[in-house]
Parts: sequence; C-alpha cells; structure tokens
Amino acid sequence: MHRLLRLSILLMGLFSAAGSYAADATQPTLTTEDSLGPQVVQPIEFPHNRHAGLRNPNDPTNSDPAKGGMEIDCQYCHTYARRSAVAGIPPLQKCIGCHQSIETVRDKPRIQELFKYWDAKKPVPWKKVHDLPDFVRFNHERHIKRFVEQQNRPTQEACGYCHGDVKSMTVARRSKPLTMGWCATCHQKAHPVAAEGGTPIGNQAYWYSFQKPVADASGGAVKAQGPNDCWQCHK
Amino acid sequence: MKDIREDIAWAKINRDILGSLENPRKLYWVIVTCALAAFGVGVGCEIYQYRTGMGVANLNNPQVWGLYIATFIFWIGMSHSGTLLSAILHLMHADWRKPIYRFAEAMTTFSLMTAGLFVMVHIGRLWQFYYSLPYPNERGIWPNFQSPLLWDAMAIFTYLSSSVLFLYVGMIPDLAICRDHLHEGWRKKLYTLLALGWEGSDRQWRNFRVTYLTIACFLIPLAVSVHSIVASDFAMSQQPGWHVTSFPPYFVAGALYSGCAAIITLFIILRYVFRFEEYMTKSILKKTVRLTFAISMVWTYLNAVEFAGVWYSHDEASKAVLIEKATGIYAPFWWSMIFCGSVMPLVLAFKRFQTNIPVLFAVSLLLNLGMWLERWMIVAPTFSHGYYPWTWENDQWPSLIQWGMVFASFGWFTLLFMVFCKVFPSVSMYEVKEMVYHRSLHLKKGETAEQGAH
Amino acid sequence: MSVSNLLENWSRFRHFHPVDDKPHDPYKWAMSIDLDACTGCNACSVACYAENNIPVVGKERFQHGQQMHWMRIERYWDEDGRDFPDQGAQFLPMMCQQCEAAPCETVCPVAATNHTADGLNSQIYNRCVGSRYCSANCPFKVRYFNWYDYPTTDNVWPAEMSQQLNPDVTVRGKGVMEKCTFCVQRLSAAKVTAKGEGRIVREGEVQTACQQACPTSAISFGNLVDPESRVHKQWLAQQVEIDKDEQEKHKEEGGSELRGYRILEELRPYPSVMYLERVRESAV
Amino acid sequence: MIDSGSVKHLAGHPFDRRDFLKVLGWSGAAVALSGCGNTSIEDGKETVVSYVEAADYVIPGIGVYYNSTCAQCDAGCSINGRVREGRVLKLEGNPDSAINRGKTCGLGQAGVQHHYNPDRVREPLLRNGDKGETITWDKAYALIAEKLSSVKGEEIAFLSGGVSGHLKTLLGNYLDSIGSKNHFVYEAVAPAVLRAANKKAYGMEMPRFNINKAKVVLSFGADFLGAWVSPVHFSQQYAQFRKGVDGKRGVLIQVESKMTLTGANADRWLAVRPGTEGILALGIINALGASGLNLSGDVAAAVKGYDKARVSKDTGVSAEQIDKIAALLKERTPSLVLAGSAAEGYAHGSQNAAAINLLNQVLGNVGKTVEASASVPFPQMAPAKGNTAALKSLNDGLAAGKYKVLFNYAANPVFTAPGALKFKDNLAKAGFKVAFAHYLDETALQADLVLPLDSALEDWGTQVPEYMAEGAQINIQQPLMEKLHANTRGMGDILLNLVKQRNPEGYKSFDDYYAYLRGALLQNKGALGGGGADDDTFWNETLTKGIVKLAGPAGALSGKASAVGLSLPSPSAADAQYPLQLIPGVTASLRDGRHANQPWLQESPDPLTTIVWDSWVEIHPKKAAELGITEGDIVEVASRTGSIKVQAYLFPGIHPDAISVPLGRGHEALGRYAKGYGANPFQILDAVFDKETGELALHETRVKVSKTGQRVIAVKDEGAAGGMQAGRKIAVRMSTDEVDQSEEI
Repeated sequence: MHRLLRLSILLMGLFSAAGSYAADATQPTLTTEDSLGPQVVQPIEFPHNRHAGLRNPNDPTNSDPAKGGMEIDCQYCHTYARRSAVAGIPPLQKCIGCHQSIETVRDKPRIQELFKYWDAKKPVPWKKVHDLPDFVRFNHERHIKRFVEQQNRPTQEACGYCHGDVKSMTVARRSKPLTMGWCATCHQKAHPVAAEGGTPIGNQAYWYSFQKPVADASGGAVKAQGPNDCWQCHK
Repeated sequence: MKDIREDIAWAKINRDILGSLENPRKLYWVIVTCALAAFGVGVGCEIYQYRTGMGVANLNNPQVWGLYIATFIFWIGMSHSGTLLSAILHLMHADWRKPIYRFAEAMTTFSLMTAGLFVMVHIGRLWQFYYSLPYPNERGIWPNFQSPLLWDAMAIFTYLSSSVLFLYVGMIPDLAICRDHLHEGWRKKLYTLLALGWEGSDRQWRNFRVTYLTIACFLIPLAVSVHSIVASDFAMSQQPGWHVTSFPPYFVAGALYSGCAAIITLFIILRYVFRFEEYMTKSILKKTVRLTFAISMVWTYLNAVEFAGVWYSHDEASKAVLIEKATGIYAPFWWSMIFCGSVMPLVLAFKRFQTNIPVLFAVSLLLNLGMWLERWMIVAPTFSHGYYPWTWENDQWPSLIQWGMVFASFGWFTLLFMVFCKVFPSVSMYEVKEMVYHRSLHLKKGETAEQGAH
Repeated sequence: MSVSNLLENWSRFRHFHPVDDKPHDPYKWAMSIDLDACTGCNACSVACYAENNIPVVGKERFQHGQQMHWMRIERYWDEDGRDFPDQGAQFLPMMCQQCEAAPCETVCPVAATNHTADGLNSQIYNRCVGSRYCSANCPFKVRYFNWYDYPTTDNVWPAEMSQQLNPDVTVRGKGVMEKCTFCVQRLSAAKVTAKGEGRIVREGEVQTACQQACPTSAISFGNLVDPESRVHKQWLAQQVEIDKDEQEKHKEEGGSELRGYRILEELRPYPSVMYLERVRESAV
Repeated sequence: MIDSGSVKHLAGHPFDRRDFLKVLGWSGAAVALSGCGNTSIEDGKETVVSYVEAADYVIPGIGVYYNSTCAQCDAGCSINGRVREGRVLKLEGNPDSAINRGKTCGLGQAGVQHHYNPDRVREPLLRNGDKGETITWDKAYALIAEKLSSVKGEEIAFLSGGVSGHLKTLLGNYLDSIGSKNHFVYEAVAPAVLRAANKKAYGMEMPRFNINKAKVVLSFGADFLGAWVSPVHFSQQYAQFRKGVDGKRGVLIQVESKMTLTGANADRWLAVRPGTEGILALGIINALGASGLNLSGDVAAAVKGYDKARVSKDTGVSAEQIDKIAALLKERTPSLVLAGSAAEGYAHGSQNAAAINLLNQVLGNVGKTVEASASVPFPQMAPAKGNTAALKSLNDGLAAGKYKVLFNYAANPVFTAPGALKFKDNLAKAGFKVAFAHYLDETALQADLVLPLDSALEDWGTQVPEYMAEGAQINIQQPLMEKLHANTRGMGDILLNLVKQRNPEGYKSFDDYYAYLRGALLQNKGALGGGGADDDTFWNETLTKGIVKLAGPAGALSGKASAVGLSLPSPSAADAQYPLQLIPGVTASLRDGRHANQPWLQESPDPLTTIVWDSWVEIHPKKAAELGITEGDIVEVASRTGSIKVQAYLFPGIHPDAISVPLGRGHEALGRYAKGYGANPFQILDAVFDKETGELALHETRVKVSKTGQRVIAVKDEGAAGGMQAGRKIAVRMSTDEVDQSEEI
C-alpha cells in the first residue's frame, strides 16, 4: 500500500515537472522542411538578393548578378511600411521608374515580363508571402518608427526581425513562424520597463499571462512597452 | 420480507449473474435498438448544427443557453446517486446496497459521459474546444481560472475519471470470476486483461479493500463538489434567479433526487431484463424508494428555502423572475415541476406502493421528468426575464434540433448502460456472496439464540 | 514562460480592481449620451452597421431574436395608463457599456473577453469558443452571438456588398460572440498616430461611428482621464464617478437636480457610459 | 491615420484623379470573409495587387477622404467618403456644409448599399416580350433616336424626380432640342402644398426656419426630425433648441393624428382629430386674442367663431390645453409654428397651411424664426421641385393617349402613384417607354428600354438643395470609386449623348459630362468665388471642398399671411362604411420606398414600433379592443380604391379615428431585399386632391379594417415587455422644474 502511495506521489511529481517544463519550454517553430520557410510561386521571380544584397567588393561595376547585389534599402521600394500599418507592394511605376533606364537588362525574360504588365497597364498579381490571419492587426509603421527612427538600427536588420534575411533570397519566403507565441517571444525579451510612454497595465490580460507586469523604479504605475492587452494585436 | 435469500448457493449466484452476460430477455435487444436509433437522431442533429451554426437550435439573444445546459445539469445530477449508493452507503455499512451498487456506479459514469457531450453540443466553436483546456501552448496563455465554467470542466473531468476508476476497481474480483468461467473468445481476453491477475489471495483482498475504501472516501467530496460547482455556474453569476446562495446544496439535493429516481427506473428494467429477481428484491427496492422519498423532501424543503429567500429579499428583479416562473409563459412547466418533484413523491410514502412495480416505474419516470423540468426552469426563465426589460421575450421555443439532441442523450445513455450490463456483471457477485454469507451467519446466530431460548 | 507567469501573477488575481486605487492612465475611454438630445432616429445604429461589418440577418432570423445590432435604440412608453403618450416616447441608445468590473469578463472560460489598459472591455473573436456565458451574465444583454455563419450565408454579403467591408474590423464567422467595441479600430489608429508624434490622443481627434453620425450630437465620447475632454467635463459636472455603485448626489434627500446617471449601476458593473436624463417641459 | 476629422486634400496634386479610384485588388486589402475561420498563417494563398501608378497620398491601409453629396434624398447633405484601396467603405458628413455640419442620418449612411447593391441594373435592356434582352449602348442610343424621329415634340413626355444643378440644365436643353415641353417633375412625398402656402404667406416657397432660435416650436405634423424637408439640418437645430436660447430650454409641441418621430420627442404631443389642424391653429389665435394679444381686425374677425369650446369639440384637444399653449406662446417669444405634411394632406390642406402660417404671423415670428432663404443666382440650376399634381397631369395625358414616348428618371410612379389613378394601365398606352434606372423597379419593369445608371458614388454632378441652410450653396457630386459595373452610365453622360444626337455642333467640345461640368463651372468661376485662381486650382479646390458656397444677399420675405378667404370645413361626419382615416406614414428611412432594397434600412427598426422587414398598421389600443384586434392579427385595410393585408400593431400614439400604414414597403420588384416584404399603401389611396393646388391629399383616404383570421408574430426589436421598464431605472426623465441645466457642459 505504501509502495503504491509512494509510486503515485513519484508519478505525480514527475508529471507536473514535465508539464511545467513543457509549458515553459514550448517555443514556436517553423514547420517547413528547411529553415527558409515555405516556397511561394510568384508571377515574376523577383530577385531580392540582386536588389538588396550586399555589393561584391571585387566587382565595382556590379555587373555580375551572380556575385552581388545593389544594397538598395528596403524602404526604397516598400515605402508604405513607415507610413502605414501595411507595408504594401510598390506600384508598378516604381519598378519601371528605374528599369526603363537600365538598358542592360531590358532583354532579360523577367524584365520583359514586367514591361508586358506595364504596357498593358495591369498590376502584377503578386502572391502574399507574409500573410497574417485576418483577425490580427500588425502595424509596420510603429516598428519602423521604433527601430529605425528612434534606435537608428539598419533597416535590413529591423525588417529582418520578422521577414528574415530577405537580401539573400530571390523570391521572398516566410522564414519566421509569425505565430502569436513567436511575436510574444520578442515582446517579452526586448520590451522591459520603459520610463516614458508606456501604457499602464490593465488587469486581467496580464493574469492570463501575456506579458509580465513589472513595477517601475519609483514603485508607481506599472508600465510596459509593446502589446499589453489582446486588442493591441487582435481586431 | 427479506433483502435476499440467505440460502442461495454461491455457484448459483455465479451462474445467474454470469447468465446476464449471455442471454437476456428479448426486451434487452428492443431497448438497445431503440437507444441506437435515438442516438442516431442526435448525431444527425449535431452534424446539421455543426455545419450550419447554433442558430438552428433556435437559441437567440438573450436566450443563449436553452435545453443544452438544462439537460447537461440533468445528467450531471443523475450521476450522483451512483456515488451515494456505492461510496456513502459503503462507508455506512448498509449492506442492502450490494446487489445494486454496481449498476448505480455504471449509471454515474455513463451519465457523466452524456453530460460531457452536452458541453460539446452547446459550444459555438466546437473545433476550438481545446482553448478551454489548461495545456502548455506556444501562445503562452491560459484559460480563465476565474470562470465557473472552467471549474466545471475540471470538476467533471476529475469526477468522471475517479468514477471510472472506482467502478473498475470494484469490479476486479468479478472480472476474475468472469475470466475463470467464460469460454474462449474476445471477452475472455478482455477479462483476463482487466482482472490484473486477480487470484483472490489474502494479500490481494487486503489491498483491494484498502484501495476501494480510499477511492470511496475520495469520491464523496468530489461528488458533492461537482454539483456545487455546476451550481456555481449559476450562483456565481449575477443574474436574477441564479444568484442564490443556497444553490449548491439545492443542486446536490436535486442531483441525489434525480439519481435515486433513475435508479428505481433502471432497477426495475434490469431486474426484468436480466432475470435478477432473486438479487434485486422488492425489499431492496423498498429501501431505495424510502431513500428517494427522504431526499425528495429535502429537495422540496430547499426549494421552499429558495423561494422564501427570494420572496422576502429586496431583490426586485429576482422576485420578478420568480413571479414570472409561476405566472408567465413557463408557468405550466414550472407547476409541472412542482407537481412531479414535490407532490408525486408522496405516493412513495404509502407502503403499498413501495413495492408496486408498475406504480414505481411510472412514478420514477415522473420524478425524473420533474427534475429535468427543474433544470430547465432554472435556466430558461432567467434568460427570458432578466435584468433588462427591453430584452424580455416569451416566444423562444427550443427547435426540434434541441429536442432531438435531448432525446438522443437518453438514447446514448441507455446504449452505453445496456452494453455495459451485457459485457460486465451488473450485479456484484462477490459482494452478493458476502451479503448472503453475512445474512446466513446472522440467521444462524439468530437460530442458535432461538434454540438457546427454548 | 507560462507556468512561471501563472505562479507569479497568482497574487495579482483580481487584485487590480480597475476602479480602485489605480486610475487609468493615460486613457480611459468613456461616453455620455444626452437623452434629451437623442431623437431615436437610428442613424447611429446604421452607422455602426457600416463601420463594424455587422451582418444583416434578414426577416426570419430577426424574428427568432437573432439580430446583431451592436447599438439598439430602445423605445419606452410612459406607464401611467393615459390614453395617449402625450409626453412623447423615451428613446435610449443601448450598446456595450464597457463596464469596468464587467460581469462578462470573469465568466469567460477561455479569457476571450477581458479588460484593456484603456478601460475597454475587449472581445477577442478568435479566442472565443462560443460558450455564451458572457452573454448570460450581461445585465444589459448587449452581446450578440453569431448563430449562423453570416459570411457564407446567401444575401448577407453578396460579392458586391463584401467590397464595403471595413478591412480594419474582423468579419466574424459562426459561433463567436461580438459586441460594441467603442470602435476600437479607430482608437488604435489614433493612438498609433499620437504615439508616433510622442503625445497622447487629443480631444476631438477620434470619434466613434455612432457619435460621428448622430445628427443631434447627443453622443460624446473621449478620454475620461483627459481633463480637457468633453466627456471628462460632463461626468464632472454631473457628479457621476466611475467607481461608485451609488453616486453621492443620489444619496441626498429629495434627489438631485443633475441629469447624469448610469443604468443598473447598483449591480456594480461600473459602466463607462453615462446617460443624461431626458427633460420634459412642465408648463404645457 | 483614420482620424476621421481630417481630410486628405487633393489640392496641389494635378492629375487625372479618375485613375486613382481604381480598386486595388481587394483580396489584398485584407477583406477575407470570415476572419475567424482563418486561424493560422497562410502562405501564398491571397493575391496582393498593387497599383500600376499611384499618387503619393494613396497609401494602402490608410483611408483617403473625398467630399461629395448624398443622393439618398434631396436635402443635399454633403458627405465625406472614406476610400481605402480604391473601395468606398463608409460615408460621413462633411463638416463644412452648413446643411449637415458633418452629420448624417441612417438613410445617408446606407448610401454605400445603394452603390454596392447586388440588384443594380448592369446592362442596357431592351424589352423582348416578357424578357429584357441585353443590348449595347450604341444600339440603345440609336433606338431612341429612331423612336424620336417618328414622333412630334409634344408627344414626348419626360417624367423625373426632383432634379437640380447642371443635370437640370442639360435636361432642359435636351427637351428643347426635341421640342418637348412636357417635363413632369414628380415626388410622391413632397411638401408641395406647403410651398404654395409659404409662397403666399412669405413670398417664397422655402424660407429658412430657425428652430434653434425659437423658444417654443409648435409643429402641426411637421416631422422635421424624421423625414421632413431637411431632417439632418433640423436635427442639429433641434439639439441647439433643446440646449436653449439664453439657457432656457426650448419647448416642442407637436400636433398630429399619428405620432411621428418628432412627435415622440415633443414635450407635449396632442392627438388631434385628423384634418382639424387648421381649426386648432385658429383656435389658438383666438385664445391668444382672448389672453390679450393684439390681433388685427381681419384676423380677429376670421377667428371669431373659433372659441375654445368649439375648437375643443372639433379637434379633441382640451380647452385647458389650448389655453396652456396660448399662454406659453405668448410668454416665450420668439416661437415658431410649422405646418407639416400631416396638416397638408387633406382636401383643405392649403387652408390648413394658411391658418398655421397665419398663427406664425400673429405671433410675430416672421422675420425672426422664419427668415428669407438665400438662393443660387443661377435660376436654371435651381431645383425642379416635384409634386403629385404633375403626376396627375401626366396620368391624364397618358390616359388620353397624348404621349407616344415617355422617359422616366428617378421616379417610380407605378409603385408610388395612388391606386385610384390606375397609372400602370395608363402607362401601357405610351408606345415607347424609356427608363433610366438603378434597379429594375416596378416602373422599369414596364419600360421598353431600360438604361442602367451609375450609382451616386460613381457619378459626377452638381446639386442645388431646395432648403438652403445658411448661404446659398451648390453641392458637388464626384465619384468616390471606379465604376463597379462597366456598362452603367451617368445620367449626365446619357443626356449629353442624347443631346448630341440633336445638336452635335453645340456640344462637340464636351467629351463627357465631366468635361461639361468642369467647363460650366469654370465658365462661372468669378460668380462662384474663384475669381483670381487659375482653372486647375479652382477646380481642384472645388472638388476638395465638395461645396461651392455662394456669397450674395439673401432674398427678402414678402407677402403676408392673410385671414381673408380662410374657410376651414368642420370635421367630416362619421362615415359608416369607411369609418377610419388612413394616414400613410412617412418613415425616416424608407420614405417613398426607393431605397427599400438597402438591407441596413430594412433591418433598421422603425423608431416607434421597432418593426423591421415588414409593414404594419398602427391602431390605437382602444380602437383595437373595440374591433377585437390584437397585435399580430393580419387585418385587411380596405378603401374605396382597394385593399391590402397587413399585420396590426397596437400603437398608443395615434388618434382612435385614424390608422396608419407606413409607406415604402410592399415592392413587387426592385430587388431581393425589397421584393415581397410588407404591403404598399399607395395602392389603396383614393384620388382626392387639394382644392387649391391640385396636390394629392395623402391623408384623405378613408378605410375600414377587418380581421382576416390569420396571425403572425411581429418581427420587431421590442421585447415581451413592450415599452415598459418594469420599474427599473433604465430610461429616465425629469421635468423642467426639477432640473438644473445651468452648469451643464
């Protein structure tokens, strides 16, 4: 009898230990075969690496596409990101703006395809790569403001937090899980107490756990940066 | 009248009860077929509701709960008597429970399973049901531990698992008998597996007794808490007619009441179907009936307490709901509930009816109807006559889908129960043997004493 | 993350009564509705349909009480048995009162509805499993359940009409609860703009759809914490305090001469909507 | 970002803005139906379509606001449409307009549902037996030209709703070019009698009513908060009026036989016997005289017979109440007396209106709360005001076979003509009927050629409101998005095309109506206040504002309400056969029924009965008890002309001798949200006309009501408690002597 009791106590202990470890250790992961995320077929295979990739130091004229990119800033094309909640796709006009004066690549099949759309005045039907569910509200503007404008981080780094190393890809792939838990990992690590501008903590939402409330140094109102209630990100 | 004949041979007990696993009366198959058909109706309803939306149940705002929750409480309530008979009476050494506790315990388990189905049927997004379980997830969020609904889920799950365990543990010696007496086949394999190598050694018996007792002790507070928690679903809310302090004991009493009534019904059915006349004697029935009568009076008293509490309070909204129940559109059902729940049991007070099987069968069904109505009368009138007069409404009538689901739940329960009784011994062989043995000892002692007096 | 969080925050369980010692800062959205100005014209309600992607359920479902109007206009008659209602009717716009101690929040099994730092009662559609307990416990009955899958129902949003849907608001499928959000999509947009400029949202910068439409400007909406806001001034002038279940002014003998009151305040949900009583001339 | 107060201005961005109204691939705009279904990240499922070219201010995810004009009714509210990714999402009011000052009504809000309506006509249709056959526009134009060539000018009739602005000018030009003078302007529900009475009393048809300046408003059935003239404007005035002049809260007294929305908001609502409004007005003048107000000789003479006892007997309003009203009017000045549709709708409607206007004059309100309104200095653009006399004359002409070709625009007479006129039968006598239509409504179904119109949110135009709030203004209507359907056309474009058939030279410089409009406005740049600016700047600014405000003097009031010739009939004796007066209810959202296919309006509960999706007949509970009718009984309402079946609703706000059925429902066509819902009381209206103006007397139909034995459950928002609060403090009321409003914000 006692053995049975001891055994059950032991089992229960093991179970709760494993459970709490599992609860603390669950980390969102990608579920694709490689770390780059799912492949999406686009109407034109847009080479991000060629546009945004690093210059090849040995090739000052930048003539060999296989060897280097042009280090174009993400925001040069994705201009909406700093002004709007959505980053958007640049208008076709933007592509043509440069490409009509780049004679060297005019006969390349992809560029010819691009001009076909332009001549027909038809937009390119790109496929969404980073497509959040429709009940999620994500604001690009806030993130660019914080990282690029306030903290002066390089654009590619800031964008890369969520979009991965796009400059090394041709067609962009979703290399981050973009799940709720994944968002939270960042928002918990990187957003400790801020002296100003934080929002005080409501009540329940915290208790359900999303973000840990931290008392500020003065012991006054508890403040946190970033999302602190469900409605920040859910609509 | 004796609870059981003292001179039944043990072999006969084995033979009779094992017989129930082999050849029941024809009625058994009729019942099983009907139950299966009824359950099929429910499956159809659920598929339709799942695909179309909860609207097909003709629920609305504000009448958001309807029969599903009412029937859920009904089934939870039904589960209580199994524990009463098997655990409480076990601790109190009332040995007349022995021939009937097994099926009562099975009733507990299966009615809990039926109740669980109603949670599923009720939920608007069944496919997201797992959100309400506290499991580690990458989102890092928990369900709301403040919600009585969550307590409910936990209480029911705990109660269900404990009940299953209790039922199973109590069955082990019998399973061994089955194993030893049955011909080859899948059942033999099943019993072999489940009997866990029971040999009836002293050590085994000793451990068995302790374990059984421990679980029984554990189960009793669970049983009380589970229906108290179901009561909390209502009592913890703020609505008039629900926010009542006496709800937990009232619910528990109601639960025991409906459970006892159901035991009478099933007693009568099993006794006939499996030819258990020798074991499920009229004397035992009489005791059960008396118990039921006592509980019915407790329930009536608590009902009166609730009404008086509302009536003499300053809570005008609750009073309005009470008056609405008695005079409004739900009045026929409410008065039927009072009749079935408080007047009908008076029949049980008469000795001549206490062993009259047809009367008892009818009365027990009516009692259960009353108890089902009680649950409905707790749920619905508050919705249709709550705090906010603008949303009062009186033309909400549950659709056929809801009724179909309620109907089907009886089918589902009966199906599970009947299959159980056919596969497992629904009368405890070893306990009946014990009972017979004790009674015969007693008798002998009595005879000896008598002889001595001469 | 989660277990440790759960344990650490155990003590905080309901500790933060939102209206106790810690006031909201910098936002507490609140409303006041002047029933003397409200004419019952329904413009607010239609504006709400337009802004919040509310499905039109059709005659049959309306008959079954399955309508979805987040904002309903109630019409009351005098109850003194006169032949004619010769002092007119009483209109009352009723929507989610965004209670500070909301009865709906505590009962939701999955925490799909909870309190935000801005004092709103949030409803997270995707978390909702549809137990409908929140609606059961709502004293005002202002929560609406998606009894059917309206997006796929014929003639609710035919292809052309679906182009009108507001992309800032989720289109709800079957089985979820919904209710007035105080146009949270407008609030969060305004907050983003303000935050980008390093300030808080100013009075008048954001309006709810109902407020914006209301032809008599009966609805005021704003930040109760902001002393400049009209709502703040109105609550102050009417001596209505958010954390009271009975206002001081009502305790005095003879009643108050001020019009502000909150509905079912005595149940202690601490609603964020103050109504101003309708006035009727005594001389005619 | 969605700061709805601010408008992203177009000024300073020269471009052809029509390019930017293109719909940005709207699957990319995150409008997936059922956001809750999609619970996880999707990869490459949705398409995101960007613009080919885009202006700087067009940013995905951010709303752009364009000003335009609401076309849901003729009040001329300016609207501000929120456009995102090329789709118009919501309409708000334009704060700069003096008419609505940023506000909208429910009807206006539903304007987007007119635009996105799934039942709009999309192709030109030519009748082929019972069916419509799709044809091309070229063929349609050719067909019109062909038909017109074979008839004389006077055999062509053009029926339209109220039109104004450049469309009216162009229409006039077209009618001139085909030599027709038969333009019939028809509105089923219009204050036409009032216009005539006002013209007499004040010298102008629509003076300005300053409700906000009045301390007492005495309204004889003018539903100015609901559906009368310019409700959004009056609602704002009403809000100010309630706040009060000098802190004294305004008092509203409403006199009518059926409670309207305005009546429901009155301090005192008086159920007057139908048709005796004028008598009551004279009775009040009499009482004012008795209480010492100085009456001129002719007035005193005219009201002499209207002593309290008689008036009280005739109208059913108690003598005590008349005294109270007179005392209040005498004590609190200025006041305002309004004559509304309930007073006008009788055979003696003009007399009623004259008596009411006389009361205004006696009280000295003219010049204070009734003021001269401004008008647009281009008479050719002034609104052509619709009335029912025009319909009668058209109907007579059709019956006589005078018209061979009939054009119809913005009117639905087959639905709205009183049943007694037998308009549908007469219509068949016209050989060739052309309908310019948004929907296949009842009239379009009778047409031989149906030409699909652009919605108001896709079309260009100008509009001049009939009721000018402050200064005169011309409202600009501009497209808020690209056309939804390729083959619809703007009415202006169609007229331009038609007029070009006749006069190609005169209009050859205008490619389309847009060019015509632009040209016409630029031509008068100076008069429109754009003196110094260059053309593009002026044009862009005009479009940005959406309104052209015109300086210039308001007119002056002339004329004088006269007591001479006032003769009010005593209330008619009881009619044994048809004992009840039928009052067709004009509701704020459905009006004459043209917008009944907008589901928001169908599902928006009627404010007073809270009924949706159906018609009803309002019966006073006492009368109902007498007739043994309870709520939900289907009753037959029969007049001399016809009968309808409709559910009964017991309504305390109606005179027991009257019943009311709302207009606007009971369509047999129009679309999926309108067809088959409710009953159409127009069908049973008798042909009784106002004696002076020849207008249809809308309230003069007498009916009887009988139970059919069928019952329904009323589809309404109101619950089982009806309008009761069960003693709970829900909607509370104070009396002015209990309240202290001095410190209110």
